[in-house]
Amino acid sequence: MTSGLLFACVGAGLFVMGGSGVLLLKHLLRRILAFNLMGSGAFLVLVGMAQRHGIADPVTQAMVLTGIVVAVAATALALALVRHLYRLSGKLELPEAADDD
Amino acid sequence: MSLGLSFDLLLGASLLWSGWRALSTPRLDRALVLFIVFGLLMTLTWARLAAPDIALAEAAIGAGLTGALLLDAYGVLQAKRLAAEARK
Amino acid sequence: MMIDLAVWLILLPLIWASLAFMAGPGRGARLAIPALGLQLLLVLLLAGTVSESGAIGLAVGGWGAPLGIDLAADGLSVAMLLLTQVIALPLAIYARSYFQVKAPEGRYFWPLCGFLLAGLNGLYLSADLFNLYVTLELVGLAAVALVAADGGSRQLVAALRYLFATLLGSGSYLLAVALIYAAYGTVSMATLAPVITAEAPFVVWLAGGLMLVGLMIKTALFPFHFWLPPAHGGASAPVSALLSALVVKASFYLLLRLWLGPFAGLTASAGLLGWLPATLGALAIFWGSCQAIRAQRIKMLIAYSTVAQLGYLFLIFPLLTSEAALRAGIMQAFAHGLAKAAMFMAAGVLIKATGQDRVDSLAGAAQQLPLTMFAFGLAGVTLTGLPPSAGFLAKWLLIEAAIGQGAWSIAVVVLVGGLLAAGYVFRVLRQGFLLVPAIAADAPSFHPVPRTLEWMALLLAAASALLGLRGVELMELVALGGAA
Amino acid sequence: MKRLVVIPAALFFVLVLILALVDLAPPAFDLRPLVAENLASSGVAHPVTAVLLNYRAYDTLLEIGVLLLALMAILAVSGSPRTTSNTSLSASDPLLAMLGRIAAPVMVVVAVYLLWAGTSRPGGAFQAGAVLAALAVLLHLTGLLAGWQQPGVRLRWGLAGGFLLFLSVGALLLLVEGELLRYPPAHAGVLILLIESGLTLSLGLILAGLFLFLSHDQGGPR
Repeated sequence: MTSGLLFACVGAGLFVMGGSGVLLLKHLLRRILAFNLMGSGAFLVLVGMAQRHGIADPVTQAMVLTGIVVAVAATALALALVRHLYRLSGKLELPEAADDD
Repeated sequence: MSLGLSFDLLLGASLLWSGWRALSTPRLDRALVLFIVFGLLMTLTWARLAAPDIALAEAAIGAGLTGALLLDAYGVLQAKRLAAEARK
Repeated sequence: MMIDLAVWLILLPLIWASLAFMAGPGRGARLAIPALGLQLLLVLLLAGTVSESGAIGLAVGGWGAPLGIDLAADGLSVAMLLLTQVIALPLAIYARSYFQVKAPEGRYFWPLCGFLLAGLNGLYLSADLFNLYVTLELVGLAAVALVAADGGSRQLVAALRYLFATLLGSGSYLLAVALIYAAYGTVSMATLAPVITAEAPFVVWLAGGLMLVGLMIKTALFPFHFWLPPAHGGASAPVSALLSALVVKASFYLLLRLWLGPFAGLTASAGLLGWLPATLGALAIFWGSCQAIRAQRIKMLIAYSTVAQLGYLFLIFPLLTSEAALRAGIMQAFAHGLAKAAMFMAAGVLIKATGQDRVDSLAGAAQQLPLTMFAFGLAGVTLTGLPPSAGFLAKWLLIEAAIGQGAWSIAVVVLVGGLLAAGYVFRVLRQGFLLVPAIAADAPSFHPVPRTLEWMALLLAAASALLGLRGVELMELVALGGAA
Repeated sequence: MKRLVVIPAALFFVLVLILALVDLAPPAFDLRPLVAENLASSGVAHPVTAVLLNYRAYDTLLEIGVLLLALMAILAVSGSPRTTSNTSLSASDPLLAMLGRIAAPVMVVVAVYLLWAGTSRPGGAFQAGAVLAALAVLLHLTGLLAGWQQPGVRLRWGLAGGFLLFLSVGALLLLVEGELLRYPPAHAGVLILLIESGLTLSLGLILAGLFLFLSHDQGGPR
């Protein structure tokens, strides 16, 4: 087993952990953490699998650089929404069911 | 088993552990610290995967900026909570 | 030379969006509207080129796939580009008057809207799986920002729900791209299409499943629709129109493109797979329509109607072996896009005029705002699928394709769905046209509304109702070089 | 309730995924030789930079767009400008202020080095921009730089300038060379350096803005 393959498997675990977190966690800041874990997991699968035979692959590395920037953009937007919601309502969780009217 | 691979195994296990704890630990401040630790471990992982560019970006943006954003948000939320409790 | 047109469709909105941002909050309408006119011209020229000489492709940076990123425009892409620009221009004119009256919501509307349109155009033109991921994020984040812009806490909650749903969707898509790269070493659709066969490794099936689920979440297909009604129902009217008419179509288009393009080898070998989206689509039609019939607020009614109408798009998946089903899907995308934009725009006028957004408060609206109620009615005709509207043509094509392949159940769903749509459309029309306020003193006072708002809603509604007469040209375009 | 569905499904999925990953055959295509062959005409010597700013420069262009979009989204969400009282500079520790004054020039030098290094080894506009952003955040924390509210016209030009420069170069090449972002090999190096310099400045401002626009927002629940 090469380090590439090993970290790809770790990445799979992180992705699933983060994805479940986004679905299950109530606290909004935790959900943002979970989303970041999910992203990191996908990046590890991308680079790890491309390098599973031990040779570095600049294409996937560049893609992950792009991905990291997109992830930080999404995180910043999410935090802006959460902070503003807290300022308006004092809440850090989403209400249970979407209200109809 | 080579030294490199055992280090990788340890690193992979710590990644999963810190990620898990960041989501499951009851205290939010600890969770944020664990998340920043997770970012630093990711930096180390990228270095192990011969990806120094990503390691630099992860350290600066992933762990650094994201961590700062989260801590700042936490600080504000905490200050408000304390102020609200003091008023009661 | 002609293919440059396609690239400008991506560059132009990026340029005017950045300039609008530099010009400052609230500015940009005077730049955006002429630019959108130019974009419409470009897309018409592009449609002409494609129908004359077939699909075109281009290699960004001159490298070509698999090293570089390829763009491609075939009939399907051009049809979606056309839909986007056709709706965007009247919508922009509408938004300009709308936000003049109510300034703070629109401070960053123009730059955000420009990035959104650039993302949509980029998505329809891209032939590279990773590049598509970036365009998906561009579209998703812009849409969330538009929902949240200067809203109250209810809007923020809706935006957050939408954000997490869309991030979950694009996250699944990204993992799928990683798996595809792991299996084949490339993300170019043209390179992948011939090599993905029914004997593909299991990872590729997983990737296909992840993309399917991710894009279904982004298209708000039942049971992943939970985020749509509050987001589309809660945003300001121009944003609701943009989101319901265009944004949800993008992820549907991508799903269709992947289904027919790179993953054709897999989807052809698993014949029953198409029934999964179709079943969910049928459920969406029933669930969405019933919720729309029950809804109290007019924009929620329209938003639930979107959930239902999106269902029709997914009914085509088991029938895709025939070209007719693809045409039905695209016609439905046009019919719903035009009609839904018109409906949200009309709703915006009604809300501005009455200051309320309850269906019950519309009594007497037809006397005060005849143009708007007429627009709403025309759009309703399209949604119910009465001739000669585009909705009628879409449903006709769909039923024809279904019966041609012996899929009677789909034909039944389409017919019942039309009746249910008539139910919620009639609820609004009855309030607006037939009922008079119980007591004269109780009548809601109608504020004057800029005429531009009414005319733009009517323009799109009329287009949706009359497109059925000119559907042949559009169908010919879709057939051209479509589904590589 | 939801847990009972999500957790078993997640465990099952991760197991299947890992099993599928472990016995995957080598891919049919390999881009590494292509990247290496064309490196000479790409204008840079570092393969990752070549992918980022030449082979797949279009991705990078859109990605800067996403970042700029996120910044505008934050401005749009954070509400109308309020009173400026809470952004006045806090009286800061003199020691911290001194640290900030010493660190500032050093970090600028580091950023320029990273930018220049990116052409031949790890580094480049992102990393350099991140260092500039870190500098701005540091100056803010040491009290030398106020939190930002709504950006003025000069700041807006700085934020969007790098993206617009990248866009203009791409569009110019479309007109001159016939393809978006197709650099003539002789000038590729200069053009990429030009783009990267613009990006460094704008990325520094945008990344700093993500922090500073958010952190000015200190008001409590109303």
